[in-house]
Amino acid sequence: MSSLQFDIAHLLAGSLVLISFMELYQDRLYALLNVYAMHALVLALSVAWQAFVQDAPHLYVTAALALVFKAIVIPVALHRIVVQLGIHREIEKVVGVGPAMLAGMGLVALSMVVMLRVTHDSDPLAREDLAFALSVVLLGLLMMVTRRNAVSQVVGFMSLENGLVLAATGAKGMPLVVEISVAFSVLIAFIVIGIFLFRIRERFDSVDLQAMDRFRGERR
Amino acid sequence: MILDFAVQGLQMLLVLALAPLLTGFVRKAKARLMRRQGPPLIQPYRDLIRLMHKDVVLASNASWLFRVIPYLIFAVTWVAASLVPTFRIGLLFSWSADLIAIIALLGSARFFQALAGLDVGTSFGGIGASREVMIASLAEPAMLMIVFTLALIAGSTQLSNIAEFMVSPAVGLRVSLALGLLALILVAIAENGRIPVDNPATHLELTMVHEAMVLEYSGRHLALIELTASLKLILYVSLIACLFAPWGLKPEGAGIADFTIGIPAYLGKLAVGGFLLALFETSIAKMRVFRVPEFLGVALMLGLLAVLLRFVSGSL
Amino acid sequence: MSFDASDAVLLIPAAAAAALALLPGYRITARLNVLATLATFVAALSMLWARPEPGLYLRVDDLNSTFIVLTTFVGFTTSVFSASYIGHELETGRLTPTFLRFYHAMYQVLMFAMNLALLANNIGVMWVAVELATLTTVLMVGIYRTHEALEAAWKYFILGSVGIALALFGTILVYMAARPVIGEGLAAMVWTNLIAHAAAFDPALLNLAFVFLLLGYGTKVGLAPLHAWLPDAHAEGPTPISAVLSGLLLNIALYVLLRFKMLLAVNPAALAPGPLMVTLGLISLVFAAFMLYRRRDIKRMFAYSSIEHMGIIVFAFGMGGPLANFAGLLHMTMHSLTKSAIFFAVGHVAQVKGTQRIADMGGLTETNPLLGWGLILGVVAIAGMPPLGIFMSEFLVVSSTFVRSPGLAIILVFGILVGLGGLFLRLNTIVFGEPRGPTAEAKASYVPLFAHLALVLMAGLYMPAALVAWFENVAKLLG
Amino acid sequence: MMLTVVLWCAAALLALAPLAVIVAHMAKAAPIVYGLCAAAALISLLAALKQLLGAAPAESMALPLGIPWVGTHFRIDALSAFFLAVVDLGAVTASLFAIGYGSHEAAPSRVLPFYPAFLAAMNLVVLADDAFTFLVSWEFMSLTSWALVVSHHRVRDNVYAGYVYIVMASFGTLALLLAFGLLAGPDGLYTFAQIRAAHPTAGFAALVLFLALIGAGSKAGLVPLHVWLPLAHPAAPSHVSALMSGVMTKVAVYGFVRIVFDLVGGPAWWWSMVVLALGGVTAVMGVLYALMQHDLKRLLAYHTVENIGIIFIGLGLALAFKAYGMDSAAALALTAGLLHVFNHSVFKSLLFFGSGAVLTATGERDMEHLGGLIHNMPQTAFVFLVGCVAISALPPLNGFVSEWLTFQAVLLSPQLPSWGLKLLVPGVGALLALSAALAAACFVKAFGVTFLGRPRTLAAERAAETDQFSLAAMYFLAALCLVAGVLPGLFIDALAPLADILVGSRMPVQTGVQWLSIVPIAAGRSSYNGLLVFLFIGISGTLAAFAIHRLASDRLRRGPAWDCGYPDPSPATQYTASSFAQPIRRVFGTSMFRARELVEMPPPGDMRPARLVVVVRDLIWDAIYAPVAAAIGFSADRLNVLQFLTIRQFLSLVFALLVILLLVLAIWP
Repeated sequence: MSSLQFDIAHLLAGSLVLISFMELYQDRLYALLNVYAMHALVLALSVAWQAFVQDAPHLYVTAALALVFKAIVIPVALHRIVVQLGIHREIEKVVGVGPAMLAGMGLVALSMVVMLRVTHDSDPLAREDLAFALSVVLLGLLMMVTRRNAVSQVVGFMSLENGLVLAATGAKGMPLVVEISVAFSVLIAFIVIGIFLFRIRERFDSVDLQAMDRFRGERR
Repeated sequence: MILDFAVQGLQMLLVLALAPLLTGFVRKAKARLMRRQGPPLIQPYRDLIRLMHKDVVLASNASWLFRVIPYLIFAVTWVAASLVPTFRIGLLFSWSADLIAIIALLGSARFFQALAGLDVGTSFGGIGASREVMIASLAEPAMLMIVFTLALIAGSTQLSNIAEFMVSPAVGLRVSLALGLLALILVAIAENGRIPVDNPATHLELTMVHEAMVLEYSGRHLALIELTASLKLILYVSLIACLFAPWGLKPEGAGIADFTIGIPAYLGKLAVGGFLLALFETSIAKMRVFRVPEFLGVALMLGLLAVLLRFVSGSL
Repeated sequence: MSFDASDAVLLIPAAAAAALALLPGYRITARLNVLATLATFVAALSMLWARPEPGLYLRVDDLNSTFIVLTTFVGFTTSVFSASYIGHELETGRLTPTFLRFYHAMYQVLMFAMNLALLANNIGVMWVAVELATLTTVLMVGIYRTHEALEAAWKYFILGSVGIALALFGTILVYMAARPVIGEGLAAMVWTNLIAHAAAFDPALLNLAFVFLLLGYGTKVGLAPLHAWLPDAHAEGPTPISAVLSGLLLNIALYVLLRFKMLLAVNPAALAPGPLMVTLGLISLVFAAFMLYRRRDIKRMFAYSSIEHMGIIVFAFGMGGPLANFAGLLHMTMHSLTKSAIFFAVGHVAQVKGTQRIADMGGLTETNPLLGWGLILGVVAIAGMPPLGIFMSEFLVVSSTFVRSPGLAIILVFGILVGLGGLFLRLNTIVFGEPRGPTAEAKASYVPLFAHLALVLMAGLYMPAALVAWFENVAKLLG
Repeated sequence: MMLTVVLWCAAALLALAPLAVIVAHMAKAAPIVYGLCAAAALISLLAALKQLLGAAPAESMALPLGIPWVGTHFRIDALSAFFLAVVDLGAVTASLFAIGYGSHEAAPSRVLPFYPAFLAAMNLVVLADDAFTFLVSWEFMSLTSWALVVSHHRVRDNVYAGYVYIVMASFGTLALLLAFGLLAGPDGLYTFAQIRAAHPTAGFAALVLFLALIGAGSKAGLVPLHVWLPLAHPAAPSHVSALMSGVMTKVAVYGFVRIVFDLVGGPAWWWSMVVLALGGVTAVMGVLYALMQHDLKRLLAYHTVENIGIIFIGLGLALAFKAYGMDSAAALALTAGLLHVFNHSVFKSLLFFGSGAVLTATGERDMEHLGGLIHNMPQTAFVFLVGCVAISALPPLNGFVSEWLTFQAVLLSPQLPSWGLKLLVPGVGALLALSAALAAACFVKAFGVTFLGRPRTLAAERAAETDQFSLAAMYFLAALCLVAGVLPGLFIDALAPLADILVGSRMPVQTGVQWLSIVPIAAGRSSYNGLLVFLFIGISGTLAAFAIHRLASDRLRRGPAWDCGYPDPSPATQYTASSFAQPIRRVFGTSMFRARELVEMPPPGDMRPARLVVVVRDLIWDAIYAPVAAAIGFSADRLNVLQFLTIRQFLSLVFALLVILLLVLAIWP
């Protein structure tokens, strides 16, 4: 493949990582949702680009899915949930932005190191791509862990899953990618619906605020 | 063979006959040392006979065991005593029980005597029994340690062989022997309930040990118990004599003629032993019951020390 | 592709699921449920004789046929138990007929998913199946709609989803590793090809993949510290589901893990998966053993004991070698049977006493002798006492480990001992002492319970040569 | 041939267990089951004796059970035969006793099924010839006895005792498991034949010794692993207590002997020091514990600990002599130990039966509530007395013989070259002597307080003689005590083949010696003749009685007790068990048990009675077991926090693990 294609794919993947960092940085819910929409958008682009590069038409489906579902439907839905459930607008963090950022840096570095150990005969695009995907996954996980806020945790999970899709599409000729992305979209839908059904205002930790202390596993 | 039987029989009768005499002798000697007239030597015999002819008054709730025990302990002690060489080594049945067994026999006697103390269910019986077993629980190990010492020196636990070895010049003077003798004397005093451990003459309740145990006995039973006590005394004296003063002990196969030396020698030893005992008793005061463990602890330590010496070196 | 046993094992549950979703009335549905599982079991048995050819998607070999027979069997017995259990639930009104219909359908879906995961010859399909199984169990755990149940289901769901994601990433990595060697497309995800060419894969990718798979599927296995969902899911869901979870689902996840372990084992340059598994196994064992002491809920306690035993099994496979692997397989089988048996007993106990709080139970051997002694027998078995099967596997594990690495064996023994202490501590209060709580006779069939225990007992004393040969092959496969 | 017979007996016993489950609720269940048990055990006993006395060659057999590629191996050689005889002797008498005793059982369905299984397990342990079979039977033995211990489960203490027991038992089993793991090697050569063939390195052998000491010792009740024993043995029904104390501990000794003398191979000299020290401490600690007790069955249980100590002293000496190739001396020491195994099994069963009879007659185990039973239960009292004399190692009964032999072995040990042993052995000898003396004291207390004196409670006053079966069993054992005491030569000779196997030498043949006396080493050195001593005592006693009754008086009057002139009608003024032990408690207990006497004297005018409380602490429990329990509880509490984390916190655990693993990969060479 030509270096241009390579660079563009690279650029998109890299910007995905960047946006993950931006998510990590946000401390307002709406802003976070918007950033996430952007995240999904970039993902859609990169998937589309992969589809074009690998001329694998079925990947366009995934791209479309990412665009429509993740970039539009989910953010809007979450937006409304936030409004309807009257969730606090700001995000409660466990660790401050600074440390979170540093940790994020560390994770990216880690994923790079881990991936660069891969022998060079496997094609470089895949390798770099995979490195970015890994960092996106880790950043998403980091976000889930460092945010108390239910919605932001969902966002974290979704960007994690974006990382997966990135990796999947990056893996040339990988079967079932579309099915998997669909499956994940369903999963996310479940989570969002769950949040709405169980009226989880603030946290994943519990089904509702009163329940939180009383019903976490065994009574103390 | 016949002779051996005769000798064994003679030995049995001898100790039985001499036992009260020794007791009487010690009493007399004590009295004299205290500037008292004292009872005649044969007083113990008189007492025994008088007691024998009295009725037995049995506590209402005394059990069959209570009535059997006097005979039992008498028999056991007598057997033990008759196995200790007095005037002649190599008694016919000496091999039927070695020194350890003799000690154990005395142990059985004590076991039953203590039971007798508990049978009627009076508080004094209890006091006596519990103190007796406490003393015994220390005296017996000490005694066994002494036995070990001798056995290791003589290379045998057989009383005759030990005595034989003691007669022989091979003995020499040994530290372990000295320690053993000392320990043996302490144990003997405790075992026979003499001052300072116990006072055979006392009837002051709280100081009694042996007397408290036999408090409920009367008549022939009491006589037997008294006799047993005397037998035990003579046993220990002759034990010490044959182990540490074996002179005049005739070897196996000696004829009648030799007894003219053996028996007087034995009587002499008894006299000396009795006198020393009396002397010791008059010159010391009885100690509190809970000093006794220390007294016997000393004996045990001495015995153990002697054994250790024997273990680490053949010559000590 | 011609229809054969392996298809049957999949189609019967699928069809049954559809049917059960439609049919009303719990008596019929329960019976149908039993019938379907029985049919599945028979089909699975038939596979032992007529083994289907491996295809692109499905395959049957020694390893998974062991598991399939076990799974379908326990699935069958559990459905029998569930029939009587559910009846009681309906009477007490904890479940409505609608939910019941849903329950039975889900039960079959679960069976389908597990069989699929076992039969799959394609790591993608394998992944999908495991996740399907997870999601179904999530739904069933929440079926009582109590706060605790929803809480447990939710926890299970979230942790599960993360596990799903990690496992998928691992799968992708495996594909990436395979692609340069095997070439693009479906072929690079077919298990048989993978194992054939694994030696040539890029070790670094394989290592990375294994890390993600270990975490992803390890969450399902319930290895500490990934176990969090397990105790609550067991405690709050319907007992038949607890039995299936402990007895089967954990095994399925472990099976998948083993498949990937084999991949790494083939590749000389890749890092040995053994130490990782041994470490996680020991952590889970000791951790769970200590957790047993403070349990107040009977089902949660046995859930922790499942974690403990998963620890032992993973440890055994981590140690490797013919003896340890054999022991691992044996332990896995015995644990499924015993643990599901225990949950059968526990289910009846909870129904008799009307609670799951251990403090409210007592003198069970007095009030319900059969149930009480059944429970004791189960606990004795799970505590690894002869003459029951688990003793044999623990004997093999410990004795084979001690010479190779004494330190590990000491930890293992320590964990086992601590766990035993915890189990008996609680058992005493349940079965002995003055009777406490209601003493109604449980209207239930003890057949599944004692059938399982009988099997475990038999395995402890005598193992059929065929089974042994089979296990030994598998042990060799696992290397 | 014999092997098949005994195996069939064991199988019959096993088959009896499920049968018992079915018949348990029938009226005549107990006699039937126990009768069948007795029959099976008797056959097995006879077979074992034939094997042992006939000096038949070892037989072995393999069944396709257990670990598939190993199979289940059984073998009967002299060692197994001897212990099998011990086991089945106990089994026969216990079953016989139980035919009567068992009819008083409140919940037979909790005893009957496990009893035969327990017997079968003990039989199989001594027959097993491969590690797996051995351990299965071993742990099965623990399991069944556990079920019997908790049979009276409504008593909280019993359940607690069962808990401590099952944990300690599993601890021991796991230790043995590790030991066999070492012996079998990495490729799992589990049969004893293979183990014998493979000679472990010195380090491994030493490790095996320690593991065997832990494993077998914890079952036998070696201090400090004895804690479960005085809890569990008394909790079980008395015939089971008898089996556990008299027989199961011996099975443990068998395990130790089999591993250390047979399987491991040549011992190192210092092994004996460990064993001797443990044995000596155990002997004295056991009897001191016993002296502090006033629960009859617990007292007996602690005496089991003591006797185990004595046995291990014998075994330790045997190890020492074996290590230095002094085979004949080793044979003597070993024979002494094994003879004590037999003797103890006999009189300990007898004593537990007696306590069982007392228990059924009065419903009391606490000696403080007994007394005066000799009047209502003369026969039980008599046999119990025989047992007491025997266990106190007093001539002419059997307990004395084995201790006498042990002393003889001790007296041989100066020839040992090692200085460590030269210093240790005398001390151990002193401990042995001390324990013997204290045992006598303790049984004066046990018998005196229980059977003599005046009844302390109504229950004791109303007691009635026990049933015929129980008496038959007890009389039989009492007779055995006497026979083994007066004719020890026969038993010593029976043990010769064992010595041959284990130390490659045997004691001189005793049956030929004149007057049936025993001569362990040489006539000149030491000899003992129980028969003559017995006869002498009998003759002179009757002689004296006869003479006195003839020549003096045989008149007898009954009167109230004199008691120095102020007898007290209240039986409460008698010496109780604790007051009897008070002097010894003051001598030994103050340091050993921190024994303290708290006197609570109310002020004048206060109507409350004054109270004296004796506080006795078990330092071993405080020093070892309490801390362990506390540590486990502490860590359980700490870890329990993990049950209550939030989902996010759990996720962070997962995340942390992931990062750690990735780091590992990153720095992987």
